[in-house]
Amino acid sequence: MTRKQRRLYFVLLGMLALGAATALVLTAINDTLVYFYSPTDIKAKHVGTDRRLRVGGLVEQGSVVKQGEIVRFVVTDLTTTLPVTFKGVLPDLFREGQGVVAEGKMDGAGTFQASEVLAKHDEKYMPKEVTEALKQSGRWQEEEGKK
Amino acid sequence: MTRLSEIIRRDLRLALRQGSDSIMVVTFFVLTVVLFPFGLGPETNLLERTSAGILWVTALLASMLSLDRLFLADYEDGSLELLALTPTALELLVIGKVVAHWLTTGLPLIVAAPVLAVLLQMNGDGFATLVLTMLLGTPTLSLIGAIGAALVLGARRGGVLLSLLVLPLYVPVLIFGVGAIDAAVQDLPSKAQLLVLGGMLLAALPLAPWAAAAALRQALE
Amino acid sequence: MHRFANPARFLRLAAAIQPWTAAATVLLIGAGLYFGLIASPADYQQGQTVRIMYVHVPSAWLGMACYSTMAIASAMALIWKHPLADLIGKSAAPIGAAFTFLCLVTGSLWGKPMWGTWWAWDARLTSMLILFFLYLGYMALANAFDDPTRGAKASAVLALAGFVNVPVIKFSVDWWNTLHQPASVTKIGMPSIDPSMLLPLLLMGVGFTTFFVTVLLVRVRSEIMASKIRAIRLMQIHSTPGAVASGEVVG
Amino acid sequence: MTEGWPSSSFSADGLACVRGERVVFAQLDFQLASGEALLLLGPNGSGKSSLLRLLAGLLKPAAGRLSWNGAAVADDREVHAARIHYVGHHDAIKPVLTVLENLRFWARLHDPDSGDEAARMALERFGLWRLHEVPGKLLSAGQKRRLNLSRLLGAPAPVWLLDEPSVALDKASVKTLEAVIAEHRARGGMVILSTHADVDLPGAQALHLDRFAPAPAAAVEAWI
Amino acid sequence: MSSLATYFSMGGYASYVWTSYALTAVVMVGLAVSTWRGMKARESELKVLQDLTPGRRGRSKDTQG
Repeated sequence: MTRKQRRLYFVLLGMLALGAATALVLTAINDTLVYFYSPTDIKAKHVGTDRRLRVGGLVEQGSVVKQGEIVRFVVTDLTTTLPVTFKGVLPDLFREGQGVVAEGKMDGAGTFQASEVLAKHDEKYMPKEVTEALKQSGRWQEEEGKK
Repeated sequence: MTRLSEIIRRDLRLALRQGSDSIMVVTFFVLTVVLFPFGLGPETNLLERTSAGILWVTALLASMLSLDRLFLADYEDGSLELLALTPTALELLVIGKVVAHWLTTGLPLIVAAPVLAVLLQMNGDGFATLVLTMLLGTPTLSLIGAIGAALVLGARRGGVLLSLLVLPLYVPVLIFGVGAIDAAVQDLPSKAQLLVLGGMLLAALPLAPWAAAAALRQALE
Repeated sequence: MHRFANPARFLRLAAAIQPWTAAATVLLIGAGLYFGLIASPADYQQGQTVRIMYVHVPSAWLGMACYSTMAIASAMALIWKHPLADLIGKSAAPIGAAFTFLCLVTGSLWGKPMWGTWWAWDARLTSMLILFFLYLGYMALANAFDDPTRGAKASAVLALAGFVNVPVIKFSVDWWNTLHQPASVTKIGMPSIDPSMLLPLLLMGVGFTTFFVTVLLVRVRSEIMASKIRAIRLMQIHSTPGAVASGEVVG
Repeated sequence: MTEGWPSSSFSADGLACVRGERVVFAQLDFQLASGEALLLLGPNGSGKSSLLRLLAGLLKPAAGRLSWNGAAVADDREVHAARIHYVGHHDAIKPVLTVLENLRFWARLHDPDSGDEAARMALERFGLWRLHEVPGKLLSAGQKRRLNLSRLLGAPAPVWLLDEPSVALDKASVKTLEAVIAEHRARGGMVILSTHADVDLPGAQALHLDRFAPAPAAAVEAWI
Repeated sequence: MSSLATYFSMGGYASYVWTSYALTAVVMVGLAVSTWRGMKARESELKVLQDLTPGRRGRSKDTQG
């Protein structure tokens, strides 16, 4: 084998490794890597009470109940719902119908005890008047499903 | 290929006769991990939950500890010039040195990790995944580290600089290493994370020696 | 004598462009501030805090654009050995670091009222933070050698290694955690952002970019002069034998 | 080893070297044929070491070209590396390896087929065979230098690039080195050598590097 | 005046909005000033050196240009 051939061989080997690396990563992505779970995932997995995890979804319309410092609301992914309790100050962006990520644990009664609630805002930016005009003309579409 | 084995044998022999490096790395690993229960309190739940993270972060720091020696000794005594003048690809020699480095530092870490996992009360389901992630992850650390080690040759305060350069690049390995173990402990599939770790190793295998060899040539100019 | 391109041509070009970019910067940012702070409405959900976007988003753009500039300059420096490319890389780094820092801080100031936290270990935030560390590493490495050309070459290799790694880091933290909203302006044709808000954002974005170009040009000029100074010093050392001994070189 | 090297030529054409941001030398030419030697002369900083590193391939010339039998050396770095031996200022000796291990490593790296016999002959030639099991850390400066020089014989290469090889050597060892160089040239090898002390190279060409130093203004001009 | 006060209060988010803008201004102006100063310092240093170096007079227009 001449040096030129050997170099070509090395380059091909390197390309092969890179190709295989890409293939592996793509397979992994297809295996769905998720970080926070939807209420459906949680129902399906029967998560234990000792594990901290994150739940993401939308705050269900009309579900927010405030009792002093304690807030109760329901997170939905439009198929399954999960009741959440949280004690603390909510972010200003926390609204019904908006995306939310809660971190905490499940309790024995099937309620999610959040120790932290983060609002997830969408990529829409517009003045109030415009959204109202859109709503009146019926072209306004509420956020559907979770992000 | 004989040259590759020649340089691996020589570096292993050097490590064996000089001794200290492997033992120091493992000692650092063990000592630092043992510090965590003191810092976090002996609460079993907390230790169990954080064990994957603690082990991986500490292993990462430990493998970085010996990194600045990777090329420095050869650089200082003129061996590196002669290595660069060997009638073969410098990239191949870099691979040889990285292999030797991994055998003397990465492998002992992998052996020590399960023992420490027991001390940290890690769920038994995670042990196999822990070893597997470290088998896939620590060679990647050595490979990426080789780039950093080659870059800081001749720099002022090279050792500190090295950690600044290399640690940000270690983040992906850390994320997927810990992610895989956490998933395994929770009885979730960890295949995806392991695939990504393998992918990163495969990508680093050609790219890192190439970049490190380029850096070495710069250092010798 | 050898194939070094003439930096004098660059200096002439820079001098010609510079007043225009500087003027454009003042005008664009001035207009951007007017539209951003006064003439644009508040957001339907985020209220007045949306105005932070007009400095936050352009900072983020520039933080990433500077790194790309550095990586491209580094590749050119390594392939064609053009000394000007080294200087561009070295000059761009502090600007990029400054804007990445701004992006992180203004993001934090925006996140506190809106998300309810100063800092979240979210994908975007974390990858920006790592980008900031990459900048710090680059600058530290570029200045860690006694011979500035060696520093330039080493940091060029680092910039490229980092450039390969940035998508990997991005991908890994994306998987790791996600909270930040997707980009608003990338959907060509139908930005989900109202024109009244898009205008100040774009004005500021372009203004920040011309600011970057202006500062970069001045910094490169400065670096060219610095290397001239070193060259003259070196010439004095080597052309006057014994000068080193009598200590008269250090001027 | 016994048969000679094929007749070849090694030449430089318009070579320029920039170190840091300074032009060290420019427009440097030389031509060397089999059996010839080139002696590099010049004051400190005139670029003798830089030229040797450049010839070895450790440095890239800022301009000009190096050729071997008319073909550019830069085309194939590995082929060029196979035909040179470079002895620099550092001795590249590992303190924990024995003399023989040190030499054998470099010999086998240069030529994987090189045998123990060649290593033994090389060490004997430089008077180090009786120390072959002694670790490198116990060697004196002169012994280290001799060990480094014995690489020249451990694996053969036609071109020797020697940067002040006589440093730390006693008179007898310098004589040995001269004899080894003479034999190498007799077999058709080439030697390029820089020295302050006297190494006797009969019939060597001399290259005065200070004559290739650029005018002071030009040195700066390159950067302006 | 009260409309101005409402304007500066930024719907209650004054501290966040104004801090963001102030910080951006400080960093950008600081970057511009330090860059400009560094350039001027090197320019004058180079001038001094070139005036000291024989045969280099009259070339300083390059550096200004």
